[in-house]
Amino acid sequence: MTDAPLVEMIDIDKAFPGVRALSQARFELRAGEVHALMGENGAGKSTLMKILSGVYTRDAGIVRLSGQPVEIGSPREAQDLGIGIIHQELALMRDLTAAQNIFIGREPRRLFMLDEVALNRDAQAIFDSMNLKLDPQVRVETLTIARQQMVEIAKALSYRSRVLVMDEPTAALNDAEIAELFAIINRLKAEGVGIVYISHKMDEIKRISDRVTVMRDGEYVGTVPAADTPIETIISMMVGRTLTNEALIIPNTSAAPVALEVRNLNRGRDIRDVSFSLRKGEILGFAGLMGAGRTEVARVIFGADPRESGEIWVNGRRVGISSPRDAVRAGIGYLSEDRKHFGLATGLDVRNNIALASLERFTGPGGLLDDGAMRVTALDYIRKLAIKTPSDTQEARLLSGGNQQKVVVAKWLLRDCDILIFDEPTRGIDVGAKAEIYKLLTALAGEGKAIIVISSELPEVLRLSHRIAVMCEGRLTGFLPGGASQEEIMHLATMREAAMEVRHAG
Amino acid sequence: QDNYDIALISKGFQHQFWQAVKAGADKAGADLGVNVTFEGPESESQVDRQMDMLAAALSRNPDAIGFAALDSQAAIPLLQQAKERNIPVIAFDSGVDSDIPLTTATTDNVAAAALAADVMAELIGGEGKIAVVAHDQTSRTGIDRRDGFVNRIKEAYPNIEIVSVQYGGGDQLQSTEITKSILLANPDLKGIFGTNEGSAIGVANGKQELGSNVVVIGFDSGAAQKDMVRSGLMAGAITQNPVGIGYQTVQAAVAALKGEALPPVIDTGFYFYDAKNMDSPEIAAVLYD
Amino acid sequence: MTDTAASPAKSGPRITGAFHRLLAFSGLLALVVVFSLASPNFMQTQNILAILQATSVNGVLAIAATLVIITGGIDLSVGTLMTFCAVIAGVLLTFWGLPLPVGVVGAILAGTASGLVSGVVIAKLKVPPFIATLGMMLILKGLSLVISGTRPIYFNDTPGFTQISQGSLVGALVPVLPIPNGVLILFGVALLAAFVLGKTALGRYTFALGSNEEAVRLSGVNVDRWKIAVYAVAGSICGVAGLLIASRLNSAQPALGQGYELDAIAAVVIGGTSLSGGRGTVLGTLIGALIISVLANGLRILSVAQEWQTVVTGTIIILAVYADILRRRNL
Amino acid sequence: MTDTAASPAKSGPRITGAFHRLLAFSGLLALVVVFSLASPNFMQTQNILAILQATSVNGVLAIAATLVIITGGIDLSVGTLMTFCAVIAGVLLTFWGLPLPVGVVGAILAGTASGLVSGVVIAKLKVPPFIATLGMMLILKGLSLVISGTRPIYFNDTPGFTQISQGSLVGALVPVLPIPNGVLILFGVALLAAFVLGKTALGRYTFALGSNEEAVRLSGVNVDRWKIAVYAVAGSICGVAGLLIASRLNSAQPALGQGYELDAIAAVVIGGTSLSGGRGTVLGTLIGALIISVLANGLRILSVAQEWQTVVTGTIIILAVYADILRRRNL
Ligand SMILES: Nc1ncnc2c1ncn2[C@@H]1O[C@H](COP(=O)(O)OP(=O)(O)OP(=O)(O)O)[C@@H](O)[C@H]1O
Ligand SMILES: Nc1ncnc2c1ncn2[C@@H]1O[C@H](COP(=O)(O)OP(=O)(O)OP(=O)(O)O)[C@@H](O)[C@H]1O
Ligand SMILES: [Mg+2]
Ligand SMILES: [Mg+2]
Repeated sequence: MTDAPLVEMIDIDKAFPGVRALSQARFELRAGEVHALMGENGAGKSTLMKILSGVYTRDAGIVRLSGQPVEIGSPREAQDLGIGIIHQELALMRDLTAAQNIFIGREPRRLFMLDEVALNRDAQAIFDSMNLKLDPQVRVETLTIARQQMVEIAKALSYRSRVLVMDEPTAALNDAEIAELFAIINRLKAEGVGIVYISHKMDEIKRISDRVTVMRDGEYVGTVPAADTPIETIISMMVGRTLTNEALIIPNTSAAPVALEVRNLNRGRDIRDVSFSLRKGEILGFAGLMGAGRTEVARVIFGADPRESGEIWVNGRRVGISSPRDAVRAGIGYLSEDRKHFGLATGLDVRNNIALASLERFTGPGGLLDDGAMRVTALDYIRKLAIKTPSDTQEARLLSGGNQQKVVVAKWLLRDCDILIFDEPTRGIDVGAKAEIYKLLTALAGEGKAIIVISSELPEVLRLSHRIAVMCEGRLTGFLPGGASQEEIMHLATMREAAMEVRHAG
Repeated sequence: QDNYDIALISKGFQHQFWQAVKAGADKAGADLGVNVTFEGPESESQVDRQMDMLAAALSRNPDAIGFAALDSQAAIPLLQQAKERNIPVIAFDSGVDSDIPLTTATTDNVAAAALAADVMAELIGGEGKIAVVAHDQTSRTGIDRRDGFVNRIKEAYPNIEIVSVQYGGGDQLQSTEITKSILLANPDLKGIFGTNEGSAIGVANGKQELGSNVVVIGFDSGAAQKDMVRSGLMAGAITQNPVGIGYQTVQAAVAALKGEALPPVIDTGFYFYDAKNMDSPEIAAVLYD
Repeated sequence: MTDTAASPAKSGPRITGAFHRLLAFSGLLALVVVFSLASPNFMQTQNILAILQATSVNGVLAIAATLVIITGGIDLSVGTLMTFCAVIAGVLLTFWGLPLPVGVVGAILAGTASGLVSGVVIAKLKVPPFIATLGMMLILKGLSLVISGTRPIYFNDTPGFTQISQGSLVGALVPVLPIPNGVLILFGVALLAAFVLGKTALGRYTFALGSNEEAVRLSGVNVDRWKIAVYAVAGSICGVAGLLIASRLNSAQPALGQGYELDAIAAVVIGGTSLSGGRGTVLGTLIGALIISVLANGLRILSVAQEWQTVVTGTIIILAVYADILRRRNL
Repeated sequence: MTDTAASPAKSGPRITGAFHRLLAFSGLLALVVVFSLASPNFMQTQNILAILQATSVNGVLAIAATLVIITGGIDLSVGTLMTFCAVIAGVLLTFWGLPLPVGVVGAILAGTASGLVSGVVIAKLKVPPFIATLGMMLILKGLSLVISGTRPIYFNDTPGFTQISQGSLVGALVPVLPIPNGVLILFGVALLAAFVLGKTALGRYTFALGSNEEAVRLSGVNVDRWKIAVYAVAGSICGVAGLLIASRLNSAQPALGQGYELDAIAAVVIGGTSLSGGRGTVLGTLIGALIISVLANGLRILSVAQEWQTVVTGTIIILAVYADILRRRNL
């Protein structure tokens, strides 16, 4: 084959009602390279890749595959051309099993019957090649997002494409699986597969990618070699300014009153005798591997799932929380890790999503809503969090992934709870906005709010937490002071069934 | 010969009885050289839908209207309109509590059902258990035929017990199921009366599927029912003269338009038929397919 | 929800709403034009009023159904609930000889109560709306027959009663325009419902529930309470429909009502409300209901044979909705 | 669907399926026990056969509806399509005097064709299933009347015809057990449908479509084609139902059929199939259909007054489903 690049996208335009998603966007991918596509939320990364994979049709521009101009009219055509994609928003059939999801449309058949045995065997083979322990016959619906993400990856791999687009594949993963993923990527690379890698996790870029292309506001900014370009440069290309990343200051909250205390929480195998307390003005980070039980702990405290035993005390009073409503009444807010299913009312517009948890605040006599006030508030948060949307009445589902996440964050900021639990708050959020959100959380803590941050990104935990709780297999395996080392965390995170060990937390 | 436009609003449409009325009306239309339209609601409970049909008919400015009221009162305001616009109204099948209709071409359903009761009593020897599968619990015809039958039995035949009255909506299948459960619940049942074509056929079906030998009396005719009577599956049936009703309704309308005087009631009569008499000319004339 | 990413066509709710209105209107207009050309009798005041009158009951029921459908639910009981409320009015006014206002309020409260029951069964017992309201449909149907003694209850002793739908306040003021009160009531209910949906918390939660109930629950909202409220309101509206039909027939017909839910839901869907919930407008529903009755009336005016009427109706319903979809796509 | 993650109860498809079966069974059993105790006539072979016979038509329709509902769609036309197919059989056999097999095949093909039309309207024109099948329901109803000349078509000239549902092959072999062929056909169709759903690609896509249509499309599957196929298969099954009912009544009754769709869909939902698609079992549907006919039969055997029959039916339908839900929760 010629030495023409595997993929060339030139001067691509794409507009949506009220939004110019792409203008003159450009991208190039060589065989056997990992090419990172970077940009702020709403920069147009996903849109560009959806055009490449036949989901959207471009308004203008040229797409070449190994030098040949191509029209990619449908996902099927993309597949036939050897282009595979892992979509940013999970696109799984929740009622089907993992194996059935992976091979949908390409089921092994015997006569005119499906060959379930072969199906599950093949799926298992892929999981094994990923060192992933997952039962091919488990229904996707019952999996945590992290595992659903792994299924998506397995599915993409199963296509054996020569171009593989990964749109924020690690957003839901933590270091362990990310390591696995990177191993896989390197293997594919060796096989000459061209990989487009979209991520907001800066550290990953250096680790995995050969070249970096940066987009801003739907336009091409530039392409640079990953190895010898400092992260700061890339970031400034993305956001058009240089970010100052101020270090963590740990306030002394030992004197502050206890805002939240959890005693001997239990729920099946997911939560085993979890106890901890959280002071006003403190940010408690929760670290752990996938399935460690952090989300489950949060959901139970929030009353989203029933608890088998355990007490929850808020501001020194024991509270009976049996539903999210009780929790919110008690001043607890919970931002779910799964925005699509538990966070966003995708059919509603941005304004109403932001106000959703605080509607009564805008409700006057006779249940009358003050839309004016809602609008003002919404616009205020759109500005504060730099939410990229044509207007506050844009339907939430039409926002880019990261901007959707910002909307959910705004919802809880507006609710103004004393105790805030953020589960993967910066999932899919760009560096610039991340910094903003970090500032916000720190500020909130400064105002005396008690905050729990669950994150699978250790740097984030370390960047934010005044104190770090580590979980493993549903147990709290230990607390670490802020600024502890990644090694210490991983040690506790992998401490299976061992005795609880508490280093005095500052 | 001026081409009159006559709108008939009936109680039903798909049922064979109403189709027979329609046939009669169409025939009269052809004979008298007038244009006849015919429509009726889905079921005999949809009084308001019938109002809409009547209203639409009025908007059409017909020369005359034939109306078979589902409810004896609901239509009065609309009939009032017709009167104000000098559109003569002929009632058929059931009357209206009003003097607006110039005449009513109808069958006395109560008397007809009573006749069925007499025949039933005779056939089962004046004693035993019987049941009724009626076509409707609330419509005029449904009530009249049920009560006509039930009351006659109560008055005249003390040794006959009516163990069950159920309603199959005139739907053959539903009536079949009902009949089967009645028969299975009362093994010693002697007779069943089906109050309209659908019910009667359903009853006969149920009897056949269970191989029972219960006495079945039907109502109305139609090809299937006629065959069942002929084959003896049905002991016999009461028939009205729907073709006659349709024909005479149109005839009366035309007469009214011509300014001729009309009798207050045109009794179109009813007859009992069985395998023996059904081929006699006067009966055959009132039976329809 | 699922097909969004692929269809850039779909855009903001207000816009979609606006479209639907326009489109549904255009479909309605097309019908009106055709029929007017086809028959001189169609565009007569008398006939227009007849059409509106014919729309009033189904329109009100459809509005009730709209609220429920926007929450992502369904209400199969609207038809028999209407009848039940009519029967209650009959009991209060005719059997017990109470004054008219009592009957009116009683009928509406009966609707509210029954709606509450459905709501509780759905929200608290978590029975799927289809089953819950199917059950209610049958229960109410039976109760109407039981209470009324399976015969119509006439309102002859309550003179004012027929005025509720047949009288004409407008006509009293503007004799040339004898719009029946039934029609006014329809529009009144529509305005009210539109207001509730657009301007009140209840309305906002109605849309939110249909959009993503779990997300609403996790926002600390008392989902159950609002859901129950929606069904209760829908029930009250069915109560109004009950009064309308009873007044129109000057009687409570206990056997009436089953099958009416289909027409109501059809009007809602033709009006552009999605059965999967989260979106919909009252105006759309009104137009949907009008399309249905204009069709029925027009075909009758043209004295199309009844069996063909159904064929044409079916075809046009599909075409109307298809046209709607086309326009939205070509944006 | 939204609340799944929150309810750990729900687990693998096989398990949930198993539950539904068990539960629905328990509901059915409860009814049977009650009625057996209440009336000695209930547990008679004859009556059991009567119940099965009574289930056959609605059961077959419900199976057709199940397929469509699992895709997340709905089919309101099953009832009138059944009638339409019966009429076609009448035309072929009685009007044109063709041999029995031709009539059988013809009726089923008529179903397939009509299903194809619905499928195309839904998949290609993107008309919502509710509207598309509502339209088809009306169109087919009208056509049945037109074709038949609004009168029943009898099969007297086709002697074998009544055997299709009323004859008893089993009875011929095992005289004590005269199971009517109609019942065999019902179970045959059920087995076939279960096989298609469980073992074939069509079945897999049926579930996939109902689970997340967009995801299926993004996976490069020809969504439209499979969707159309499902409606076509459902249509063919309605054809079988048409033959069953025609054979039972030894005639094609053109006016029959409307309203039957509700019973069919009810059976599906009682059987634990979710109207939001993605999950459901044929066995569940069968049991749902049986629950409905056992109720009807039992109440009649006890000769409960009809108005009360509806009340009781409504209540029990709700309770049955609620019990189902309770058990699932308490897991
Ligand atoms: N279907 C759509 N309809 C309308 N606007 C859309 C649609 N899809 C994307 N957009 C808009 O296009 C712009 C680019 O979106 P895109 O998803 O490509 O951003 P992104 O770079 O992937 O952002 P993120 O990092 O948050 O995923 C955003 O402003 C988004 O709101
Ligand atoms: N291997 C697994 N397969 C399926 N479900 C799992 C698995 N591991 C954990 N879970 C589910 O996830 C929940 C516990 O994991 P949870 O998501 O709460 O922890 P986490 O630390 O937040 O992990 P994640 O980062 O994936 O959210 C429980 O509901 C458990 O059933
Ligand atoms: Mg993106
Ligand atoms: Mg988590």
